[in-house]
Amino acid sequence: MHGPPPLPSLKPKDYKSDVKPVWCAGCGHFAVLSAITKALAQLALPREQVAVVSGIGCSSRLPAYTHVYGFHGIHGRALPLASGLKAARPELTVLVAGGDGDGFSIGGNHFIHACRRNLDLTYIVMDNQVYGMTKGQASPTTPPDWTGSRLTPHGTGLPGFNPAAIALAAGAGFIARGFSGDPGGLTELLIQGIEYPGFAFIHVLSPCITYHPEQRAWKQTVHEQSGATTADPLLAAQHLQQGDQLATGVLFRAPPPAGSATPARRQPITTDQLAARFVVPDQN
Amino acid sequence: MHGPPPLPSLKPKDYKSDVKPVWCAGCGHFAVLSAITKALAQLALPREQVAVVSGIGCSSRLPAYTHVYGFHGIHGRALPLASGLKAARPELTVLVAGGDGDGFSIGGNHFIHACRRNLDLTYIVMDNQVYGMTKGQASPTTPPDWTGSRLTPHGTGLPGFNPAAIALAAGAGFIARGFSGDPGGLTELLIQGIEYPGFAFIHVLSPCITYHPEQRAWKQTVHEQSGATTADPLLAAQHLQQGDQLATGVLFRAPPPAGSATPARRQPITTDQLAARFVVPDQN
Amino acid sequence: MKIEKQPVTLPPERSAGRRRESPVDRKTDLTATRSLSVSIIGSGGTGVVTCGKILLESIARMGLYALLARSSGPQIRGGESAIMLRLAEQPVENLDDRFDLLLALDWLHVDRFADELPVGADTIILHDSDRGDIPPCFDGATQRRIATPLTRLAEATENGRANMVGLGLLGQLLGIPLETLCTAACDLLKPKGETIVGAGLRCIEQGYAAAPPAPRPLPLSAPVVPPKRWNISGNEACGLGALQGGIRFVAAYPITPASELLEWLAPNLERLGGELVQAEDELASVNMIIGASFGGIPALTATSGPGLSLMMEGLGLAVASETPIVVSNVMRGGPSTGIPTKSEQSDLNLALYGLHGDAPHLVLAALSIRDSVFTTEWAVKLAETLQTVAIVLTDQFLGQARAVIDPPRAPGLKGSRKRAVDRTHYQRYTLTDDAVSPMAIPGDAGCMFTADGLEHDQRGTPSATAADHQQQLDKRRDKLTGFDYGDDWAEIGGAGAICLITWGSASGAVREAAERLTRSGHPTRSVALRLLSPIPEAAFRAAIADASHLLVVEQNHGGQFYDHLNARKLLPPGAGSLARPGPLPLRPGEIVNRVMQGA
Amino acid sequence: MKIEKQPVTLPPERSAGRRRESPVDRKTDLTATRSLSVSIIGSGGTGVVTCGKILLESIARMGLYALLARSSGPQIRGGESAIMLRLAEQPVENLDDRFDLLLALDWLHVDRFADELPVGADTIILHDSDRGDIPPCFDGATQRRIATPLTRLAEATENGRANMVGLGLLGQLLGIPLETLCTAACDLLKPKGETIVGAGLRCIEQGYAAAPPAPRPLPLSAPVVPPKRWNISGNEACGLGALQGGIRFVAAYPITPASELLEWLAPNLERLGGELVQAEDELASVNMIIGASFGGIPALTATSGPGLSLMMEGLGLAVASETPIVVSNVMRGGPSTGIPTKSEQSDLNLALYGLHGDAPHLVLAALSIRDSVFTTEWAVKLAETLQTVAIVLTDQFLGQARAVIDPPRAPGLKGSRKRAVDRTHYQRYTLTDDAVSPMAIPGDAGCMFTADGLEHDQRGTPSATAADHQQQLDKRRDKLTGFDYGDDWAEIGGAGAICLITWGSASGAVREAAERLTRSGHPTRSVALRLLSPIPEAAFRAAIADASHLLVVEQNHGGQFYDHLNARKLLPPGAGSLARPGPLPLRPGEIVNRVMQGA
Ligand SMILES: Cc1ncc(C[n+]2csc(CCOP(=O)(O)OP(=O)(O)O)c2C)c(N)n1
Ligand SMILES: Cc1ncc(C[n+]2csc(CCOP(=O)(O)OP(=O)(O)O)c2C)c(N)n1
Ligand code: SF4
Ligand code: SF4
Ligand SMILES: [Mg+2]
Ligand SMILES: [Mg+2]
Repeated sequence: MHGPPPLPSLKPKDYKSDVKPVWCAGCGHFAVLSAITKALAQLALPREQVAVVSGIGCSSRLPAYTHVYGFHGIHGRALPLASGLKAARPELTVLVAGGDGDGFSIGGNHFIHACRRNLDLTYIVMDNQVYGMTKGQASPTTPPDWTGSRLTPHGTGLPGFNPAAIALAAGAGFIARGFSGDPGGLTELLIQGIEYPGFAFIHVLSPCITYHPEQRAWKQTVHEQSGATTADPLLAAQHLQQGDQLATGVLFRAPPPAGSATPARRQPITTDQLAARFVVPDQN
Repeated sequence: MHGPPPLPSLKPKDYKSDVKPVWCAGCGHFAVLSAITKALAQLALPREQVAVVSGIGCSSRLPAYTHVYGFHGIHGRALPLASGLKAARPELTVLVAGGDGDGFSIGGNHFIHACRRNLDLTYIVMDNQVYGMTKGQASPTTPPDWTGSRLTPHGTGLPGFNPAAIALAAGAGFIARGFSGDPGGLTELLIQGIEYPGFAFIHVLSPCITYHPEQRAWKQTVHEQSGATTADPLLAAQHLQQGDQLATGVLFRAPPPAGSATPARRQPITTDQLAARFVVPDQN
Repeated sequence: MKIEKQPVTLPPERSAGRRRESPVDRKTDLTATRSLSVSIIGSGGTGVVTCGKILLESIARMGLYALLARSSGPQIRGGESAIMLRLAEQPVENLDDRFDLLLALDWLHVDRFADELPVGADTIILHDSDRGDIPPCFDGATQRRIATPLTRLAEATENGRANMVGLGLLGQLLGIPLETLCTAACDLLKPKGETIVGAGLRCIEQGYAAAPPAPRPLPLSAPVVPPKRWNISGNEACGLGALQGGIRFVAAYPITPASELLEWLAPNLERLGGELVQAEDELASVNMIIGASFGGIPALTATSGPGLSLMMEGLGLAVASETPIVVSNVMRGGPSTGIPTKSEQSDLNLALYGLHGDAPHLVLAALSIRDSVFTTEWAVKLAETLQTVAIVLTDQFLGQARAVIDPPRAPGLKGSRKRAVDRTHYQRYTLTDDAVSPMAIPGDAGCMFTADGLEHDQRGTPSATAADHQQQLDKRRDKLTGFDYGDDWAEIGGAGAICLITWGSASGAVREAAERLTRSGHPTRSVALRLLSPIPEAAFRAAIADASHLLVVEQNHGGQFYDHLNARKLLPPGAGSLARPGPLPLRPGEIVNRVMQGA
Repeated sequence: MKIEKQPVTLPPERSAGRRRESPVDRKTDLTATRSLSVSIIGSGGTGVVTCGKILLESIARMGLYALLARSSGPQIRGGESAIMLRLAEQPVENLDDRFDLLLALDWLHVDRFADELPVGADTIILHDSDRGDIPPCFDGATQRRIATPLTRLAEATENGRANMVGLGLLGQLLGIPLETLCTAACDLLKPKGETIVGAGLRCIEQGYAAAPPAPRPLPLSAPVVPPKRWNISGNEACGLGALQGGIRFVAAYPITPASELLEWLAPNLERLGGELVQAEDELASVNMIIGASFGGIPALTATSGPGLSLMMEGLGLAVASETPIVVSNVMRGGPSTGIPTKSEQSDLNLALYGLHGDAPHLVLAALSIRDSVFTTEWAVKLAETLQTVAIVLTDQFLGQARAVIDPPRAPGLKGSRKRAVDRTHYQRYTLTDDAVSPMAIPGDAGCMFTADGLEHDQRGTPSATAADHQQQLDKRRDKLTGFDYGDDWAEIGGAGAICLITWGSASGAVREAAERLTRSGHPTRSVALRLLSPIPEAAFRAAIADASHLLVVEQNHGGQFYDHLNARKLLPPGAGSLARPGPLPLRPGEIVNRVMQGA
């Protein structure tokens, strides 16, 4: 079902649409968009064989800014929509993009189930620890003492989620962290995630300069992880549980799920044959 | 707001109602019901100060069989309903009861967020690795090769969830595992969970003898955890990630959340004072 | 074995006592479809359902038609249960007012079924004399009783069971040839192993021999060469219709009473090269099918009230993004968790109006088990043709009952998606004559677009202008209201100044009521709607034209369909409403009764 | 400072050209409420909204009334925006047909607002001559323009800003005393620090001085001793009403345009001893408030269309378990994600009919910003009294606009829960005369019960019998339909054979249209419903009695309210529907126009 061979010279900009982003100038999501188009160009993927699916949020506006197939779905439901697409059309390259609110708050259930279901999707969460689109409320990854929202005037008082640790516990096989301030590194991670034949979770630190201007300091604090990528879930569990959540790189990479584990399909049938099963047998 | 002092001689049966369970004879949930009533009796909790909240499923039928306040809610939403009750009425003892489908499938998002929110609830999941109520489909904890449901005729092919590991990654402070075949041990765990001043997750292996008759073998395979309870999340992460999920006991117990972390309340106000704020000042 | 048409002899208490003025008092009008209603009850493990299935299959093989409905107690498994069987010479898909024959394998918790099992003075009650006497709740029907020691008779056979003895006895009374009964039993018991089959057959024979010569119900006669017929459940019928319509992807979350539909679909989809995904919840399942359909694969989910509630936001996305999907909603008693194992037609409001914003979509209802094939197939083809959401309503009664039916018919509509061909200036939501825009799917080079739930312009780019909003709202409405649905929007029967209007599974009882009224001198027509939204208004008006008495019949508390017809200004002022909630099925007699009271 | 009532001098182009036969052509009927409509537009960072707020507060302090609405571009932050201000001598809460005055701080992306800013030939256009000329989209209104070098004037002051210069200029043209303008500016700019305040005041003064003598709009006169008035937004008004009604627990998930309501509630709830919990999603928030209410604490959530869709299953649980809760739904453009930042009245269907099963509940709509206090408070009290769900509909327009209003009135209803007293044979769902059962809450000794969404008997024990189902369905309906809602179900104005029926935020435009029609010789009454379900049918019929022309006015595409009234059989056959989707607000002129066309 593959389309015509890719044009030899598809550039990153060929994966960009002419729709102007609604993002604030300086928003981290711009760099993520660029990294995605770069990764697609480097992988030389035919545009019509790629789909980007998202939910709702500033970050989730991304699909319309790409020039591949896109679906800007509803808040928190990007993963199931993408899962249905991928299950029905396994030959497509399906990316899923969204924010920390979309993915970890309202979409939390689909997140853990997508990790377990392990379809070959690349899930890119642009984490800015805030609901940008609705003008700055706390998200599940917001630090406990952030008092920037009138909804939680004393801060949430709750430790932020550790999405990488949750992904691991839920069964994800590929877990990476990138930073929109390091678009080159991010592009590299995206390429690895897209190439990983299973569910790849890419946690991207992507500052909201409007509601979290202090995230500009990530430029200084974000750092590469110290060790090499591990394939050992016990080791990863320990690392992720204690990590400062500012370490970038591929944090965990399990051996890809055992090939087409799908059991031998039963003998094919037609709908006419199905219908015939209901016919009352002749008694004579 | 506490009611009258408890009658000195409240017995476990005083916490049971006269409604006859719909459960199949031999269902593991009977023993969980008994353990709950025993724990309440041992803690000498006044019945009107206790509420049991549930979702939908065989296990979720439990509230009506107790003689405390109960709410048999909707599928997957027991935790938020209980959270609202507890937040509004902190002096009540609130138990939440349900199944693996209710809690880890449709209710998965509330599960991880309740772990993080850390209200003083005791969440008892009767895990039988199946949807009993809807006649036997795979749940998130069903082993990958179980072919007992026509919905997944070749088995799910997916590793089952590890609820204790997910709870830890999501921030739960008290994680225990019990077995309905050991009602004494379970009662003990329930007492500890109820006394823990924060979110206590009690994962109960409770066989469905109708759709998983092989779970009768749990009698032989369930065992006490080898080491002592740890308070170290790194150690716990490792243990839980590798554990066989048949080890019982308190698997993790963090120091209780820092007291009433609620910041000093702002000066009280009346609704009249609130209304007065909108009055246009006199210009003269 | 050949069945000869036998002459009909009426038992005296049937032909006597006919009163023209009150047709409701007659259980079955003998000038019309002749039928017999039989129930078997028993506590958990007595094998009531097995008996029912063997009976149904035997009757089918005799060349007759039948309906088999079931009911069970609140227990998860092994609780008491009842089967309700109606057999007839003509197709029949609704229950009658009363039962002619009741076989009780025992009486445990029988009071739980008392209101589901109306009996009359002439009902023959068969029971196991080893299991106690007829309880007070069946006091009305004690003249014609047959007490037989079923248990003791069964004990004569090793592995023998009382239900099989009862089955033999029933079979004899109903005039089912022993051989037919035995072949059917053989086929259905086969999976249980040879020992069980052997014991079963011996017990059936014993029961057959033990049947007393009287009282016995009137025999039905089967045609010499029976036409081709099917034995199918409503859920299976929906599933088959879906697959015939082209569905190749299903995502769903189990829920009573839709689970059986899913369980039928899963293995069959796989053999058709499709797939069923068990989702983590209904929010996931509806979004999964939107994704699959965006990928070009016709997709469906099945659920019931609580699940449908959770899908509404997803349905809105499908409407706004014009992604075709089908939802099969098998209704149960509501509101909230309600009565999950019993039937009601009370999700109509939600299906019609439960989306936020102005979100036109299709709502259909299957009129019978047989019609579940047609309606579901039609719904899939309409959804694909119109790039919209189609909700198909069935219910627990239709879904879980089985019937022997004439082979279902197929919709004429081809029903494929209008695909994108222009690859130069592709605009996903371009305006067209029929307001349906060509749809590209991933893989189509040059047509990349982003589907969106935000309001958009023709290209698909988000837009908040009044002009784009109005244009796209108009488009999404017009493509549905401008489509020619032909004659399939309803089944219209009879003629007369009395007009009974109904929808979905109430149609069987309504049609029978109309026939009874007509035969008793009150010519009555029935209009049973399959397409509930949008209703083709001119056709509807034509169908009810000149009626002097109109009554809208449905099985819910609020009169939801009546309100809907009024909302659309389709009813004259005097039209009445007969809305009665579940869980008891609507029976023809109560409809006749209501008409006669109102007339 | 005292404001003397000033004599009115009409500009010539206003009193001329009145044509009796077409009242729509007159922008404002001068015999009635005198008002002025002003808009300020500018790209991100120009300070449009600050100007609007200062103007509003100044006008309030003058003793006048005003409405301030806002609109902004698609950008998340810093995009272009517009404020729309209408000031009047009498309370006014809707926009007029056209603007009298438009101040453009610049013209960037102004085309995005063109359809929201209807101007006429007599509209005075003020603009910054340093920022380009009037663009083509305002071609219709170029006779009366005032070009002033706002930017250059601002540059004269350190930290000076063009918007403050424009504000001064506008203030002068509108007849706002300089001192009033400056005090208001002072109060509103205070949080930004002294430097900004100082610079602002100087710029205002400069603008005030720079205003040309003509053209200028008609001045409004304020009373010598103005009555007590409030300056409040619709979302704040809802919040205040909720708290006055007794709400002490809120759980919610942020969504535009309801977030501001939540952000107002959170700190204020805390100071009242209550709490707001930010939930993980809407499924959680609705279930959280059910839990809190079960605990005896009146509880509310606020959301908008997509969130309301997700809450329907939870609402059904509250209906079935008879747990009082309130949902404040601030509507936005639909379907699906739709137009999140703009207004529409299109969630009515969902609010009325979006529950599975037969699930009667209350649906109310606030008629204005002022009425948001009353309606929300009443909704809370009704929900508590009737132990049911109340959905209160407002919309983006009402919620995010501010107005200067008369102090809101309070409902007469006490509105507390009927609590359990019998502690011996407590039955949670016992039948009573008013069909409301005494409710125990945890802590009440001896009254332990289990609330349930399963159908149940009076005690609360799950039951699947037809009798219990019918009884509890009747009860849940009767407690709502049997209640005496008094006169508060609607606001009825005027008298006449023409009758305009409406609901929610369309009420302002409808009332003004009715007044204009009446004054132009077509006596018109208006009936604006606050209680949309159940509608007190006798009262409604009385309100529309003898009307010869009926028109139902609402801001959506499908005519959802019109359908609802027809569903309830409340409209005579000839009643018309004026349903027009958002995002543009309904304006009095288009309603008048429609009536005159139809008349
Ligand atoms: C069902 C539903 N609930 C709430 C919203 C409102 N909403 C839109 S975006 C958003 C949060 C976005 O935050 P995030 O996903 O972190 O993205 P960001 O804007 O920060 O990139 C919310 C709550 C919605 N659109 N739908
Ligand atoms: C929204 C919704 N979806 C689906 C269902 C159907 N349903 C009822 S119980 C259940 C699963 C129960 O499984 P579990 O929670 O494991 O409990 P068990 O019966 O095994 O004790 C499901 C899917 C429902 N009631 N509501
Ligand atoms: S609000 Fe924050 S996340 Fe949204 S576009 Fe602006 S900077 Fe980016
Ligand atoms: S089906 Fe399973 S879980 Fe349900 S009551 Fe029976 S044994 Fe228990
Ligand atoms: Mg974010
Ligand atoms: Mg289970």
